[in-house]
This record gives sequence, structure tokens and C-alpha cells, in this order.
Amino acid sequence: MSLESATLWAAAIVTLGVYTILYRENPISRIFEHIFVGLSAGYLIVFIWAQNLEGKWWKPMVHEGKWYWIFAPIVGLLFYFIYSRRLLWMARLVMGLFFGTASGYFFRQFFPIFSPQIYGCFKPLRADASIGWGDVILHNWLFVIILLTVLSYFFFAVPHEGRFGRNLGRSALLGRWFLMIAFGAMFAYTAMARISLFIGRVQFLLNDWLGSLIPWFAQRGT
Amino acid sequence: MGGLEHANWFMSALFGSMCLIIVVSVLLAQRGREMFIRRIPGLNAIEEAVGRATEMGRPVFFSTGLHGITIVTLQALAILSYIVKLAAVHATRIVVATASATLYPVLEESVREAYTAADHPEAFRSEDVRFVTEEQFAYAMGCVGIMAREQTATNFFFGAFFAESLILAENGRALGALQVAGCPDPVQIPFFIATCDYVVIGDEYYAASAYLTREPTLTGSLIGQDIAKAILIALVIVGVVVASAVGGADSATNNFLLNLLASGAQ
Amino acid sequence: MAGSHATFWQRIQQIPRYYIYLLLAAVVTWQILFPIALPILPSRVTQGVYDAIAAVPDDQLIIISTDWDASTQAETGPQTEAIIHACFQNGKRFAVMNLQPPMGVKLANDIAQRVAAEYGAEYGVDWCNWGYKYGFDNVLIALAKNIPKTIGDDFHGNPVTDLPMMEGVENIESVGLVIEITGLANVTELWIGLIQGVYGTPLAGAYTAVMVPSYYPFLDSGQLRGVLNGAKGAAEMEVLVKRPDRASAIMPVQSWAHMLIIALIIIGNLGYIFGRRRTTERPS
Amino acid sequence: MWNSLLGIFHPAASTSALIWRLILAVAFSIALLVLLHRFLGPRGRRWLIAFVTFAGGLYLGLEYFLPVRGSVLWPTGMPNPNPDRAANILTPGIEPIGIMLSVVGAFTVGLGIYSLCQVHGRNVAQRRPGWHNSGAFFLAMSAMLVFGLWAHYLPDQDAPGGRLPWQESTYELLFGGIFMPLQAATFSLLAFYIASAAYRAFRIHTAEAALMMAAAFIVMLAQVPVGQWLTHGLPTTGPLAFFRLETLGDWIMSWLNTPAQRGIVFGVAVGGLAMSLRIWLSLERGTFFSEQG
Repeated sequence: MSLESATLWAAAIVTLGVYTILYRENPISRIFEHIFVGLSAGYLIVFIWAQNLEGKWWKPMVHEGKWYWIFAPIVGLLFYFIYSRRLLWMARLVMGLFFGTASGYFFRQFFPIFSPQIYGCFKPLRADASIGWGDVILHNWLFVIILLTVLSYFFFAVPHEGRFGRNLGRSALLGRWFLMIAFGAMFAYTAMARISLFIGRVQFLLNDWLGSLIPWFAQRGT
Repeated sequence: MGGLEHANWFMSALFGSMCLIIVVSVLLAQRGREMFIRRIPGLNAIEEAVGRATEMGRPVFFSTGLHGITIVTLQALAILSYIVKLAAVHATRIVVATASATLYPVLEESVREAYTAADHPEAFRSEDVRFVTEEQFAYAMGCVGIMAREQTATNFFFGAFFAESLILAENGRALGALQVAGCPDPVQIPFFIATCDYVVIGDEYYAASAYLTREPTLTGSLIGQDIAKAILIALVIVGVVVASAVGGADSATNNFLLNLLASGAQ
Repeated sequence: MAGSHATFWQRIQQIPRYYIYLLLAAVVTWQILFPIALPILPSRVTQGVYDAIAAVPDDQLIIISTDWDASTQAETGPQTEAIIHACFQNGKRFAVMNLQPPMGVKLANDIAQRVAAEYGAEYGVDWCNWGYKYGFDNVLIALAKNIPKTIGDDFHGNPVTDLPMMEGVENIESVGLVIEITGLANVTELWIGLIQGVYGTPLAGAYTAVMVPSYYPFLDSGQLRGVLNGAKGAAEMEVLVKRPDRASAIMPVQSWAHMLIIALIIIGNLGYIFGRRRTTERPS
Repeated sequence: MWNSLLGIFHPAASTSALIWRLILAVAFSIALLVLLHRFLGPRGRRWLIAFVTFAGGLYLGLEYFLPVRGSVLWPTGMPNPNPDRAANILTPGIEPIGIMLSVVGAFTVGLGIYSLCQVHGRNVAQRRPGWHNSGAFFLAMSAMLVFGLWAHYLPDQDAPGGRLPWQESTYELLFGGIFMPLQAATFSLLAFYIASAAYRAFRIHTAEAALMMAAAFIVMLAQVPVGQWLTHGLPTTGPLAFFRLETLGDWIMSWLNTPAQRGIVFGVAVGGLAMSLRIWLSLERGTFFSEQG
């Protein structure tokens, strides 16, 4: 059996095996689940070594003489002290380092990610030569109104009482409605992508796998 | 057009003032001011959800999603820590699964710590905090397997979720669990809405720990967040006014406010 | 409740999920074997990608970053193919590269080779493959400053400086457009944060349909010139380059699968409306 | 003085020099950790943890917010090694720190694998029900590990059309025949789930659900030729053109979905900022770890 046909058959069996979970969790899906987790765990180790440690750590340290890279595993291994009650604080020390850098990265990303979204909201609210009043209202006015009402939904510390609060409450309700419209639209959008993936699998099963047995299938739909 | 490799003075000032406001409100709150937080239904449901598992005598499942140690998962951990304390008091088992090896030790440690804080250190089982695997769909399948075999009565999905969200939540629903989900990313929210009993949307996710614990530090932070959001709104309104006067994104040359936000320091 | 007393309207509110699964599988299989095709109309966002390609000056090249693998191949594969057709048809030179996952560059290379043969295009002159480059943001930061040094060797392991089309290519100034083809979140944000936002290099995207809504804000702010929306975008691009192919072939399947879901939504709601009316008329 | 001190960070010239430095570095680290453990009380440890957290965030944050210059490293007069990238004194460290964090983080993979082996090993050892699944897990993991590394270290075969060495074919079979199809098949399950979720979720129980359904309905129709065909009779210009399904779908995505998403994103930005600040300043203490150091 050639590598190609072995791969083809393995892939077909695996695909059908995974689909059994649609009926319910069962012995077949269970064994494929464990194989999947096992393969990805093995692959993770290979990947971490081949794509990360070998090139970034082992080679500089051993082949280029950069001896100070030895501190990296020492710091990394501090994580393992979570299993020792006495030395636990050292694990917390390195966790603290990662917590701090997680914050630091968030600070750094704040403007690159959010500022285009902020200035993207600066929509002119009046018509000019390039855009008529109809479009301005249908686009820019609506945009600003939805943005503000949705944001008003995310105010947590203001009671929806009193004159201002009641208006905020109404705006928040409207904002929630707009959110629901957005969620519906996003759901629909995604439906297409998910169906494409399934179509790809059925094409594989019908055209490639069944087609390798019965040529008629290989010619359909492509 | 300059880049955003570094902030310019305007960004630094805006960022600095937002940080300052949040920190000052935290410090003021720690002095003991009573704070109001509006009702967030998804978060009210957490107690009910744990209670259901207790009544049925079945475990609770918690997934932290795919990210390693990031701000999103640290918030998930804060919510988890509350849920663990609740479960420990009710003597309900909780199984936690992560897809990040880096997050795993932090998770194990904070779950153990939550059990200790609830005065039930003996209830902690290392086996119940699990690293499943870093591959997205292997993680999803692994989690579905855990939910099915452990017969979990309640599933919580808090953290950074991507396409696997629907695999987790739809299978969990089919297995008959009560589900509560929360995720700051808007993209996965529709699927959680379609499959979970309660969903925490957007910033409600970051308000969760304040809402649940009512700790002064956190509620104070929430007030600061509201003020910071008001600043952003004001900025947008000013931006819209300026754009109406001199032109929007198409005429960047005229719009000074836009330039301040679009180009960093050179 | 779905018992012996359940009315028709109540029963169609609770179709068991197995039936829905079977229906979907049946519709998809039927349409793959016996498709019923309908005309495809290119949308504004797809046109944006095509126009961005056509607008690249002749002295600049296009980077096609193919950050996808087999898991999203059904959408990203045809997108890549149609985009490469558009490049060749407009006489634009391009370089394929890949940040993650490593598989992507191999799959994209096969596609590019096949399409290049159709146009009689020569490797190294009309197009090239920079291969898989590990390091995400570090790669992009370095790429902007010095392309030959950052890329080093091409996909075949030869120095890129040996390729004729790389003559005079120094830094990001030599790049007229970046097209990011991916099913991964956050890769585009890297290009925006490190290349488009910094140097103003035009950027276009081709994404799995699920990701597209989250990129509308970037489209709207002008940071993305256009977007291919999943298989639909690929099919529309195939229409623009006049090469109906795999994506166009799955559009009928897509159509009827959508119609099935829409029909299910309608049925469920009819059941809800009429089932409820019945119970309110005869209170129990 | 400084230069000779910094000199020890130059790469070791010979193998023996490297080995000596490695041994000394390990000994130094252990001694440092032992000393810290000995002489730091609970308060000192807590302080140290908070300090490390603060310092990590401070470096990354300051590098971004400090002023920059093109030719020199602000505020010193030191030449900028990479003059076309505006920089300050902290900039040269950003990239090494990123690499260092990813290397340090990579070492936690052992803990993750240990967790997996703990759960599955117990299943096998105690012959729990379904233990053969855990056996399959170990088999799959070791096969991928062995053949993955083996294939990685085989010399590259670039003879086209030639037969692959058997180790590599086995790896290809594991990866392309099992791992990738598992991925793709699992991912494609979503098509089924989305169909049944749509059927169930889009009922017009409430005003909110009705809005969600209406938007989903229009966008779903707008995406496929069937939907576009439904309204193809409407004119392509003028007010009625707005109601062509593809235009309407596009309008919903751009002008209803986009601002709503932005509203969420602004809220999340500020929420995340507050969380980052609390973590960075160790104000969240007690949420993750109790007060004892």
C-alpha cells in the first residue's frame, strides 16, 4: 500500500469516526478523542523543541557559547515548585513576572489595536459634495447613535434611576437591541464558513476517497 | 503616515489620565465608600448554576479557553476563584481544563488557593485541574470527553474562546448541562447566546469579579472604568464634531484630532 | 411537550437534532453530486481586493502571506488561487510567504506553481516563494527594514538575492500591497500594527467567513483595502478573474445548505407562533 | 571596571570555558535562590513578587510611552543601533525580552505533559473503565513524539519523486493521515452544530430574539446566490436599490454590526486596562494567591 492510499484511507476512517459524535459521545468517538489529544501532545513537544527551544535556546547556548541562556531553564523550572509547599513562593515569583509582562503587553497594544477603532468613529454628520443627506443619516448618524447606545449599556456603576439614570437605562436597552442585531448578523456570517468546512470534508469523502474506488464520484461537483 | 511603534504625547496623556482615574477610584474605594453596581443577569446565574450541580450531586466544569497567561485569562481565573470557593463550600467537585501549558501551573495554584481560602484545602484534587492540549480542536474534543464522562451538571466557559466555542457549548447542551459563558471578544458571543443559558457580554466580563465579590478594590476599579469610558465617549463626540467641520477619515490632513490618534511618536 | 398529545405545531418546534444533522448531510451530498448553479455577483469588498491588486505600481511587488493550513483549506485554498490569478492577469509580481502555521507555505506553493504554469510565468522573475518564517512580529519588524536579510533563503533553500525579481528590493518601500490570507485571528492585527499602520503599505485580507465581521471595522477605517469573505469571496474573485473553479462549484452547495437552515428557522418560528396561539385559545 | 564585568557576558570561546560558565551559572542561581529562601520572610517574598510583577510591566510599558528619537537612544546620547526605527534607551531590550519570555514559557510544557500523564497514567494503572482509551493516548503521543523528532533530524531529502525514508513516511501518515483529518473533521462538526443552534435559538420569544433572528435571516440570505436572486428584480440605483438583499446584508454588516462591535471593543479595552493595572500594581492580590507569601 502506498503512502498516498494509506493516508487517504486513514483520513477517511478518521473523518467518519469523528462524525459518530454527532449521534452522541460513544466508544468510537472516545478513542479518536484520545488519539487526537495524544497526537497533539506529542506534536506540541516536537513543535516546542523544533520551532522554539532548539533555535532560540539550545543553539545560542551550546553552539554559540552564549552561556547566559542557562538562566532561561532555571527561571522556567521555578514554575515546577507549585508542587512544593515550602518553595511555592518561587513559582509565584516567576508567575508574577508573567503577570507583569501580560499587563505590559496589554499597555503596549492599547493604542495600536484600539486607536484605529477610535478615530474610525469620527464620522462627519453633515452632507457635502461627496455624500448626500440620505446616506449620511443612513450611515454616519446611525453609526454614532449605535456606538453611543451600545457603550451606554456598558456603564455599570450608574443606577438607572433619576432623570439621567432613566435616560441612560433607555439608551442601554436600545444598545442591547443593537447588540442583538449585531450578534444575529455575525451568527449568520459564520454559518457560511462552517458549512464550507463541512463541504470540504464531504468533497474529500465523495471525490477523493469514494472516487478512488468508483471513478464516477471523482468527477462530480468539481 | 507615522506608525504606532511608540505613543505620542497625546496618547501618553490620554492613557495616563485613564490609568490615573482608575487607580484613584480604587484607592478611594479602599477607604470604604459604598458602591452601586447595576444588575448583570449572567453573573447572578453563577450561584444558581453551582447550586444545581450540588443538588444533582454532579461536578462543575470550567474551561479557560485557549490563551496562555494574558489579561483575558487572568480575569477568567478571578471568576474561577470565586466559583471554586462557592463549590468548595457546597462540597461540589469542580473540573478545570486549560489549553495552555504556561497557564496550567498558575491555574493549579490558584484553584488550590481558592480551596484553602474557603477552608476546604483537603477537597482539592490535583487531578481535577487539567492541561488538555494546546491544539484548538483536540482541546475541544478533550473537553467534550470530560463533560461526557464526568457527567457535569454545570459548565462554565470564561476566557478567550475561538471557533471551538460552539463545539464545547453545543455538546455541553446536548449532554443536558446548565451553561454560563463569558468572553470579551464579540465574535463568539452569538454562539454562546444560542447554546448557553446565560451569557456575559463584552465588558460585563471584566466587571464580573467586582460584581461577584463586591470587594472595594474591584468596585472602585469599576467606577474608574465607567469614567474612563465616559472619556472615550467624549473623545468620540469631539472627534465627530471636528470631522463634521473639517472632514472625516478621508481628509486626514485637515483633521488634527485624527492625526494625533493615527500616528505615534517618530 | 413532545408527547402523544403534542400538536403538529408543537412537534415541529422540537425536531430532534439528529434529523437536522441528517438533512444537512443529505443536502450537501445531493448538491455536490447534482449541483443546481445560480449566477454569482461580485460584492464591493471583493472588488476592493481586485482593485488593490490592479493598482499596485509596476516597480513594486505584492506580498501574499498565506497563513492557513488544511483545516481551513476549503475556503483559503480557492482564495489563494483566485488572488494569484488576479496578480498574473494584471502583470503584478508577487512573493508568497508564511508566518504560521508552517504547512501553509507548502500548500500555497503547489497552487502558485500550478497557476504560474498556466500563464507561462517564471519562478524568480514573475513570482517567488519566501518560505515559512518563524517569529511573527519580529519577522515583520525586521522585514520592514531589510527584506533580503530577513528572508535569507527562499522556499527552495536558495538565497533570495539570487532571484532576478528581488533586484532592487530593499525594504517595505518596495512592497505595493500585502494580502493576508488566513483563518487565524490576530495575524492581520500584526500587519496593521507593524506594517500598514507604520509605513502605510496597503493591506488587503482574505479570511474564513467567520472572521470577516471582526474585520469590517478595519475595512471601514480604510486600513484594509478589501476583504475576500470565505468561499463566497473566493467565488466572486473567480468571477472577476473569469476562472470559475472550486469556490464557484461549491456556491450551489452553500446556497442550498443556507436555504435548509433558513427553512428550519422559518419552520421553528411557525411552530412557535401557531403552537402558542393554540395554547392561548384553550387555556389548560 | 564595568566593561570587564560585562565581559563575562561575551560568548564563551571554547567548550571547556562554556561548561565552566554553565556550571558556575547554575551554582550561582541555586545559591541565590537558597539565600533568598533563607533570608526573606513572608513579607519580603511578597514584596519581591510584587516588585518583579511591577518591573516586568514597567519595562514593556515605559518603552512604549517614553519619548523616542531616531538617531540616538533617548534620553542618552548613545547611538541608535537601528536608526530608522525611533527608539529610546529601553528599545533594544524589547526583542530579547520577548524571546526570553517565550523560551522560559516553553519550559512549562513539561508540567502540561505531566498533568496529562497523571490523569491517563492513573486510568491505565488502575484499569479504570475505558483505560484502553488512555492507552491509545500514550501510544499516539509517543508515536508522534518519536517520529516527529526523528523526521526533524533526518537529513533533508530533496530528490523529487524519490521514496521517503520509512520514518518520514510514518510521520507523514501520522500527521497528514490522522492528525490533520482529525482537525478538519472536528472543525467541520460546526456546520451541524450551527444548523441545529440556528433552528433552536432564532425563535421570536422576545423582542431581542426577534431582532437577532431578523438580522440573521437577512444576512444569511444575502450571502448566497439564491438570496441575491430573490431581489434581483429591484433596480441597482435609486432608493429601491437599498433593498436588494446583498446591499441590505452589506449595510447591516457595515453600519449596524460594526458600531455595535466597536461599542463592545471600547468597553473591553477599558475593562482590560483596569484589569492590567490591578495585576501590574498587585492590587488583585488575594484573588489569585492568598496573603501568605
